[in-house]
Amino acid sequence: GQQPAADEGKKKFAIVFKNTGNPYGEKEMAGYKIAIEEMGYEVILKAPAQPTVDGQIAIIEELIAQRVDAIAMVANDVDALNMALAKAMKQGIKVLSLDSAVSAAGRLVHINQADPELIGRVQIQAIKEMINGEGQIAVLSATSQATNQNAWIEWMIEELKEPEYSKMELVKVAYGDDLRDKSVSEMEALLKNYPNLKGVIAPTTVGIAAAGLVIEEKGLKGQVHLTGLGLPSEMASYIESGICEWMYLWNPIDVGYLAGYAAMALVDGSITGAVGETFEAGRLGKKEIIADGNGTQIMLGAPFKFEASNIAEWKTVY
Amino acid sequence: MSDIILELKNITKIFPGTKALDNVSFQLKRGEIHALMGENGAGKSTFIKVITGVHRPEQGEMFLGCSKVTLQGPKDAQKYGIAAIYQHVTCYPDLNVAENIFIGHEIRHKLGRLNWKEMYRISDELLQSLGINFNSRTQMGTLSVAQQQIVEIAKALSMKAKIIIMDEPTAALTKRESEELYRVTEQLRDNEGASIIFISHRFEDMYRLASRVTVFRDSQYIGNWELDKVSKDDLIKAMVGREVSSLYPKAKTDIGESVLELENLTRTGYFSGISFSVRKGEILGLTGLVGAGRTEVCESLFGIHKADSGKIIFAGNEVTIENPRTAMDLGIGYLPEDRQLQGLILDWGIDKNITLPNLDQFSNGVWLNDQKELEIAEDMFKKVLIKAQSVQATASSLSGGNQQKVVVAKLLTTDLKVIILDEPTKGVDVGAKYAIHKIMSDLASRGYAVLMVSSEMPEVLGMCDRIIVMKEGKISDTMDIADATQEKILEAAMVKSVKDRQ
Amino acid sequence: MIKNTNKLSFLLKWEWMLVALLILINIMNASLSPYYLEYNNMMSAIMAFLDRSFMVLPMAIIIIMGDIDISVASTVALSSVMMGVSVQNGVPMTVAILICMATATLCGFINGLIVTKFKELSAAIVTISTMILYRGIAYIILEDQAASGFPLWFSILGWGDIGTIPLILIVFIAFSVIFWLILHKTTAGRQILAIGQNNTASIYSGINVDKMRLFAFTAAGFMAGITALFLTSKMASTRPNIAIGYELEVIAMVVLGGVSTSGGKGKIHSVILAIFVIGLLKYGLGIINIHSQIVTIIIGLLLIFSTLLPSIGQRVMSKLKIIRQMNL
Amino acid sequence: MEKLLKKKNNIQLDQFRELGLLLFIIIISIMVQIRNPSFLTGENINDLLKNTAILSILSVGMMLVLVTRGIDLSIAANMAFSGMLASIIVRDFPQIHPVLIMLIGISAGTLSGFINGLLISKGKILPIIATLGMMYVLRGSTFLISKGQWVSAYQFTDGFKKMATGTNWGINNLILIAVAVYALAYYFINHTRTGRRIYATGSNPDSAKISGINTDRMVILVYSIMGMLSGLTGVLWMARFASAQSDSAMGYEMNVIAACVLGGVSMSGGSGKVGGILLGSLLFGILNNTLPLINVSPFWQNAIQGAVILLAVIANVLAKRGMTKRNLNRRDR
Ligand SMILES: Nc1ncnc2c1ncn2[C@@H]1O[C@H](COP(=O)(O)OP(=O)(O)OP(=O)(O)O)[C@@H](O)[C@H]1O
Ligand SMILES: Nc1ncnc2c1ncn2[C@@H]1O[C@H](COP(=O)(O)OP(=O)(O)OP(=O)(O)O)[C@@H](O)[C@H]1O
Ligand SMILES: [Mg+2]
Ligand SMILES: [Mg+2]
Repeated sequence: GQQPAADEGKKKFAIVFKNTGNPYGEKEMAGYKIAIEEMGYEVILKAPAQPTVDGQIAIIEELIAQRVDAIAMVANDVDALNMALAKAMKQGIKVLSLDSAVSAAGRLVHINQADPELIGRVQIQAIKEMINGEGQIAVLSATSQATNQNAWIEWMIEELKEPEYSKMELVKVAYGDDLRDKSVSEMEALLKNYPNLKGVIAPTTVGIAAAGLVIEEKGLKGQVHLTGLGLPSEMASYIESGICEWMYLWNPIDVGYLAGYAAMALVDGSITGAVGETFEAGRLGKKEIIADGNGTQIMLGAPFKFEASNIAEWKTVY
Repeated sequence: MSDIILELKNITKIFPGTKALDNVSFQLKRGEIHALMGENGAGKSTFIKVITGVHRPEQGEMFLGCSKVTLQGPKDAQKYGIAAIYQHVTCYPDLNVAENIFIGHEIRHKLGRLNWKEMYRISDELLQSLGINFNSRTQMGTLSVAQQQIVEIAKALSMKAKIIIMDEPTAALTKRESEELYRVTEQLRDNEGASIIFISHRFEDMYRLASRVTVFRDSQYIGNWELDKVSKDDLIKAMVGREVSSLYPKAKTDIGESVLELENLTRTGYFSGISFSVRKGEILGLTGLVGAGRTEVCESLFGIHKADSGKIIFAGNEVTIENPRTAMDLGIGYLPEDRQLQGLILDWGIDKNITLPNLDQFSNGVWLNDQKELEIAEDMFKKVLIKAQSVQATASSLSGGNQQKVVVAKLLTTDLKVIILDEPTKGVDVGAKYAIHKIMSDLASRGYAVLMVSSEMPEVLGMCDRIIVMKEGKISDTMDIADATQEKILEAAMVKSVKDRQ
Repeated sequence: MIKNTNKLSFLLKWEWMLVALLILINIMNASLSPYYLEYNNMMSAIMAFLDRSFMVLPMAIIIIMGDIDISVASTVALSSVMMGVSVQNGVPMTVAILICMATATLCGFINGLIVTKFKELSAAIVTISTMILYRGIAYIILEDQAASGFPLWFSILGWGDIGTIPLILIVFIAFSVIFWLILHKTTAGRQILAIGQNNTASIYSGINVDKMRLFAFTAAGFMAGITALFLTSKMASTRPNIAIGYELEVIAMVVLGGVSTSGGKGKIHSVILAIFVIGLLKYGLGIINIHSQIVTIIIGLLLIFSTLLPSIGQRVMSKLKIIRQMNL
Repeated sequence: MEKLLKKKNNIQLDQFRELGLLLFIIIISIMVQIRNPSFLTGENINDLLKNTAILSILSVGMMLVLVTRGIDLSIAANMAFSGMLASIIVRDFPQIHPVLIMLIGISAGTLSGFINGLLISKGKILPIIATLGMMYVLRGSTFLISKGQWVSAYQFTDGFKKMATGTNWGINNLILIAVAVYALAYYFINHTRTGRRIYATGSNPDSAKISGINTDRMVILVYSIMGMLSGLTGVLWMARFASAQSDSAMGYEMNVIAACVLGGVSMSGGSGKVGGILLGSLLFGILNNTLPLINVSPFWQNAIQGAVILLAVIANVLAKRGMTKRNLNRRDR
């Protein structure tokens, strides 16, 4: 087909999130958009209606057809997108992942919101402080195959091996599948099965909100402690009421923003995704590419701690 | 006050492709039982549905008493006191008998709550007055067709209608039940002052009940007569348009060796200890009261439901009949009782219906051959004298009798030795009845063994060589046609059950 | 002859509606996006929606027979997982493919067996249960793991071409022809239609209804296996949650293809047209970057209006017919 | 004598399904109780009923839909839509009384159901297509009205949340609402003219028309009721979980249909009982509640659920067959 001349020059940057209707994703895409538009390029924001791999593959095909310059993926599966992304890269499209990674073969570089080791360890440290280093704890996760969560839980288990946690016991990892109803009944079952449960870590926003809801409903505030990862807006009421003293999360806008600058750097050739390269990431300053297994990644920074004192200013942001 | 309670003038009703009623007029007098007759497809049922507001005619007027009325739907007709028992039972199989009777005109307490107690009471009363002894809480779907028909009658009675229309109510009934129905119908006329339109293909019904008769032919009005002033032959001529010599054209045949033999066939709860044999060239009648288990025996022979014990011997060998396919491959064909549910695919054309049981005949085992199929179908279409627009007209657009002929035609495409016919002329007009009887007789003379289930006494006596009477799942009598009389058959069919009731 | 007395009624036929719709969609897409009509793009679009379309063919047969199979997507998951686990444990790829197909066929066979042995149960409840069960077994096998490690040649299924035509398209055409012939040209097809129209009458006409139903459900299993092969190849890995929600998409395509869900009516070529209508519409809206939720709404409206129009048209037609007869 | 017997058997056969289910539920309960004594505690039963309330309310509507030979695939989408609408209003106008907001949600749900009914009765579209189409439309619209955002716990008013989480006479509101819905449904189905006519419509639509029943109106009514209950449960869902997402209750329609069929509602129309679906939903609820409770691996839960449903329906058929056989033997002649 004939292409309008104006289109030729204007570079197109796409971001693909897991699914629509997820405020966290909306913020990540918003951050990406800010970065791209700061430099005056065109941005395409996409997400399948359902969080499925084949939905994302179809979108990648559509983006290849439009000859975009870069695709930033928030993947629904580590491996399953590789073939589609390889096809994109073969056509000269720069591919990177952010937040939820694709495996090294399917990307040039990954934007890591925070170090999984750090995220895992910090949550155990938090719960230890809340329950005074003694008692049973449990984890309420998302689906049993969520890559991020599973990586973090592995690091939690690693951290628990340290001698200072000898009086703490991880009794169960439950899966609420990021469904409201299931998360609530899983949480209820935890409390019934382990009447002496002292703390719950929920490294997912639906899970942590459901856990907060159950603790509030059953009047267990102060007896069962709660921490984890969650959106400030979802958790504001539980942090304000003290059910969850504090929790962690990074700023999804920043994750998207950093991905935007990384994508532009890849497209203009100032980086190739190799270890040691550096680039300017707008208001985030200078960033460096570091190793990540057999791939490379860019770290955003440490997770942010949300507590009663700062939640009010963040709950309206994301 | 006028003598005429219902009058229809110049009614025309058109279905896409068919003119079902063409400028038809009709008068019903107060307090009379008026028979409506005509061949299958003459438009009788359509006419009834115009009166009850189910169909709206394209042309014509309707008068109730002296006032002109226009019906917007069945509801209106009910309001004017018109009730109907339709030809094809219109019941709710999932609801119980009382609900079936009262749906549409439920009895309610003051605040709108349903008055179940009253409804059950009245239902039980109605059923009792019809000589039926099942409970009004019985689920409709578990009743036999005939029993359902009786519930339909109870339903019409419950409406306390001034005009009651019965479209072939006796088609599924035996002599005894028909008698009950006559009694009730007369009671309605005499005690309730109702006027009744009665459709039937049976002359006995009409002579027994009606005082006047109207005849339709080919969607048109032919005429009406006082019954005592018209002979049966003239009536037949009016209906068919030509003379029909005899309704039972049974030819004498040489009866050969036995083809199908049953020994002690039993299906627990349905029938037990059934032994008989059907011979080459013979028409064997199987009769009895409704629910005697005749259909069940036939279905076991055809592999629909396997019998629990006993033997089936076919052409000298003991056989197990797994399913209808094995039966047909052996050479046993069955014309089922309920043509709409069991016999036809209503949405399909006549041609495809006819060829369905024997697709292999016009295919090389796998691939269909449309041309050959059409030929076979055309052939059969002519053979059994189906009246329709074309061989491709859908079965649903045919009248009852013509539908039945299609089902008969289906049987004839297969290469058979034994033909089982379950109520083959139920609801079939004189012309078609004659045609079906003729086919039966021909088959017998060509050496087929025919087993006919029928509830119609004259038919059994007129067509069969031997008669078996069943009563409550057992054979109560077997007689040769020479010894058979109506009285003997009735006695064999009923006596014990009468004793039981005392 | 009632048939074809009116030229308009011929145009009102479902397949022509779909053809018109398809042309309309192509014109719209081509005018909205300069990339749409490019051969390569068109082919990759077709590759993207054909994988699940294999299941549409047997589903059409099953729905025509008056049944339904809700478990097909779970069958895909279970057979794909079985294949993945086999490969991971060192089974040669060719054997793993056989395992995949055998598993899928077995799943379908079990459905068919239950449905025919327990006629009191509707196919819906049986396959809802096996939908949960089959995917459940897939979860038991793989838990939270993904199975990968497929050899490189296996990816040809999902991504390869023969000449310039995608392999998947060729396979799909082959299966379409087979199913079309079965339904429209063989005695078995006639029997399938008869069963859908009137099960009881079919039994009385000597059709072995049980055998046909068993066959149809088994075929659905088999075709789910084919889908599993292509889908797994496309992703080069598998998880228990693969193909989630496909059953509704498949059913949507069948009904848009004019197959009556009350049974007895349907045409394979209409169903194939429907696959392309939905697939190309989605793709076209995708490359002009319409939000995927709006695409969802459009598909919903398409489903509703494309069925509403003919139903209104039919009523108008029969009115017209009566008026013409009046004037005769 | 024989007739008397027959009558008794009929009643037994009719109620057999419910008895079978009840037995099944009791057996499962005993087994679970042995494994984990905290199952039959007041608190757990309360939780169980609370979590089953929404499913059981929806089953009532779905039963009526199935009775008229229909199906409604749009209910979960309708819940999300109505619930999201209500949540957005709470967020933006917290001063509005919660009950009024609930009414708005119910109205939105009813309207969607009404459209379904209209498409199916007047438009002559098959229920499965009409509601599948509506499902897509409603899911998309939910996203549009929410602009992809969630409504979070802090944005809900306490009054709104109390509708689902509060208690009256010591019993949770959800349970009370479910009880009320069931009482109304029982009365409606068995003691009103319209209720019976719905069954007649499903049992034989052609006859119903001939009997003067306005079948179109029945169909519209049934889908509107379904929509109304979806609206109600949609609002309750958001209030219960204190969060509104556009993908809430995704796929929930399958659970509801499964619960109905488990409860003996025939997919081919005409039959279905309030008692049956109550037990059907309860069995579903018990499975969801007990599997985590007896520490079954999450990876096994799906398979167990599927197997239990399959076994339950098959066992029911087998038992029913045995019963029929016994009856036949008894009336052998
Ligand atoms: N719904 C319909 N659509 C199209 N044609 C119809 C319809 N109902 C009846 N017809 C046609 O109208 C004509 C009259 O049929 P009708 O059922 O009134 O006959 P009938 O006199 O009652 O016959 P029978 O004695 O067999 O019951 C027939 O040709 C029939 O095919
Ligand atoms: N669906 C059913 N459920 C229970 N019993 C039935 C059912 N159908 C028939 N029966 C019983 O089985 C017995 C035999 O019925 P069948 O229909 O074979 O009798 P028939 O002599 O052919 O009568 P008909 O003239 O009504 O066909 C009767 O006692 C009847 O009440
Ligand atoms: Mg008639
Ligand atoms: Mg009979």
